[in-house]
Amino acid sequence: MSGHNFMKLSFAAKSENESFARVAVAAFVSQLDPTMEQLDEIKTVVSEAVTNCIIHGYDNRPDGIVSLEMEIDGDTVSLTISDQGRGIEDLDLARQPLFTSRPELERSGMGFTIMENFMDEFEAASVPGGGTKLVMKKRIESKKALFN
Amino acid sequence: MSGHNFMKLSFAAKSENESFARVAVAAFVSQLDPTMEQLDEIKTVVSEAVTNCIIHGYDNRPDGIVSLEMEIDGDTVSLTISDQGRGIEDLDLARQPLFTSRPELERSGMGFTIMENFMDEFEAASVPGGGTKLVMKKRIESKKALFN
Amino acid sequence: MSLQVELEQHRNVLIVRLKGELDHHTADIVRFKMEDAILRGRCEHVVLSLKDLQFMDSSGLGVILGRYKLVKSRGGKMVVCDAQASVKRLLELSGLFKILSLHDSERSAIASLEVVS
Amino acid sequence: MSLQVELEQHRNVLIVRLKGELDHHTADIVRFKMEDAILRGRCEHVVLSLKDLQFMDSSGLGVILGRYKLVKSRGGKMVVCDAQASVKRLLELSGLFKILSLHDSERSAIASLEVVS
Ligand SMILES: Nc1ncnc2c1ncn2[C@@H]1O[C@H](COP(=O)(O)OP(=O)(O)O)[C@@H](O)[C@H]1O
Ligand SMILES: Nc1ncnc2c1ncn2[C@@H]1O[C@H](COP(=O)(O)OP(=O)(O)O)[C@@H](O)[C@H]1O
Repeated sequence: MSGHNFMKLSFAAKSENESFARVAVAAFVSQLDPTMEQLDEIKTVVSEAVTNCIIHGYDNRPDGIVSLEMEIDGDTVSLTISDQGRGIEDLDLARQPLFTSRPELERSGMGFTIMENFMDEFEAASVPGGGTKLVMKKRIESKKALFN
Repeated sequence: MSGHNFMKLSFAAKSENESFARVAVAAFVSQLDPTMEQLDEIKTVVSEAVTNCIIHGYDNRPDGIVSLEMEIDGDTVSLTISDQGRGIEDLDLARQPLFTSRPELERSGMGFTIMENFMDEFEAASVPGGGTKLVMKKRIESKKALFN
Repeated sequence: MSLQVELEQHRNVLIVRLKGELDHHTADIVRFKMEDAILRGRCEHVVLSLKDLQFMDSSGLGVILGRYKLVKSRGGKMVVCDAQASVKRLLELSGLFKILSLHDSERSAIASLEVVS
Repeated sequence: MSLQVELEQHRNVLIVRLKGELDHHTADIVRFKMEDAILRGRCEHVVLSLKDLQFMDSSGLGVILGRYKLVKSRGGKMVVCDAQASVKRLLELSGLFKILSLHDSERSAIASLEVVS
């Protein structure tokens, strides 16, 4: 029934919007009838990526804008989350488990590890001073997808 | 705590996205801690406006794009919903209770009446062949707003 | 599916229970299921039971009005029961209660129809 | 508030019940309330009771780790109990169970601490 669908969302870089982004993404992906586990994974990934834009990209400046795009193609969800903030100098270092540039904020350094674990495909691109963009995909094996 | 916040959302003109739009708007406005009644009213308004974009604006063509913007300013929510579809020739006629151009689709002609009733401010602008844009406001009298 | 339609025949009355959200997207299934039951069944009257209807917009009004006309054209009556606050407000605002009476429960809705017939 | 922190003192054990969603936005309140209770109270150990924690991301891991270090620096222990599937998966993935043991219930979590002290 779904076949193809998309949505684009952008919002102020405020921590209140972390839960908003999770709810919006969960509502959109629910069209594919995912399992609870898959839904939890996607919500967690969104939370990690959006939080990173807010904390690391914009240093909590609420005039920053977080962008989120979602596409459904058959049984696959693509998720793109980006900011136009400070960017990342060394992506390989940033992606290492437990690496964080902000230990004083009690960051655990597990954000990237969690995102890579919970999604099937994961790509990160960043321009220091220009911003960061994550593109991720996940296949949803739902009852609906089986019948389509 | 909120003070000012905004989000922009756009999505394919598919009927599946009507409930998605309601959930997204409800999640965003819940920051203001609205009453159940106010939340229901806003969800209904969003449903009316988005459905109109899909049915009337785009004649159910799923390549159409529905745009939704929301802004929170103190205790007031602004909601802008627009399409770039067929537009409306006679806005005064369209806004009349029970008027519908699509009785064969069992439209009730009550969409505009409901939106005007449930919001505090309502403005419609339309360009035949260019699209339709609704700008609406509602004051949320929440416990939170009282303390801010 | 975000809307479920439960049908139950009670003598010459069709009870239609709507659960979930009734909007433009889900209106078709209500139209189809009610039309089918009214045309094929032996029911004269319809009770729309809305206790578990969490959301409804004007697309719902349209589909209810359409079925109302069908039932009426066959000489039957249609009544509503158990509507939640938000649904009730919408039915009131649209003037639907001028043609559909509202009852507290399925029992009293059915009773009102049995007096009629 | 989308996160609630419930605190209960049980002899030398502080029970912290988290309800709702623990993310970057709600981490501050957890940090503040736990810090306050640990520093002012007479508790040695902490039980993190997560039965009603519906969501947690890596910001939650950070705030838990921070409190773990504080408790440990004061000679106490911290254990977790009753975590839901998704929260458990995150704690597993991050290796937190190497330093925090997981228990089925508050009762067994407390029992494990009483043996220790
Ligand atoms: N959107 C972003 N903008 C700038 N830097 C980022 C962004 N996302 C991640 N980073 C950098 O990558 C590091 C690792 O990220 P992550 O694994 O999510 O851990 P954490 O958020 O706990 O620090 C961060 O500490 C930060 O330096
Ligand atoms: N976004 C739109 N694009 C084009 N026409 C519209 C749009 N919204 C409303 N209209 C016109 O205004 C009329 C009245 O709208 P409304 O009160 O919502 O009733 P209904 O949707 O039931 O027809 C519609 O029948 C249609 O002709």
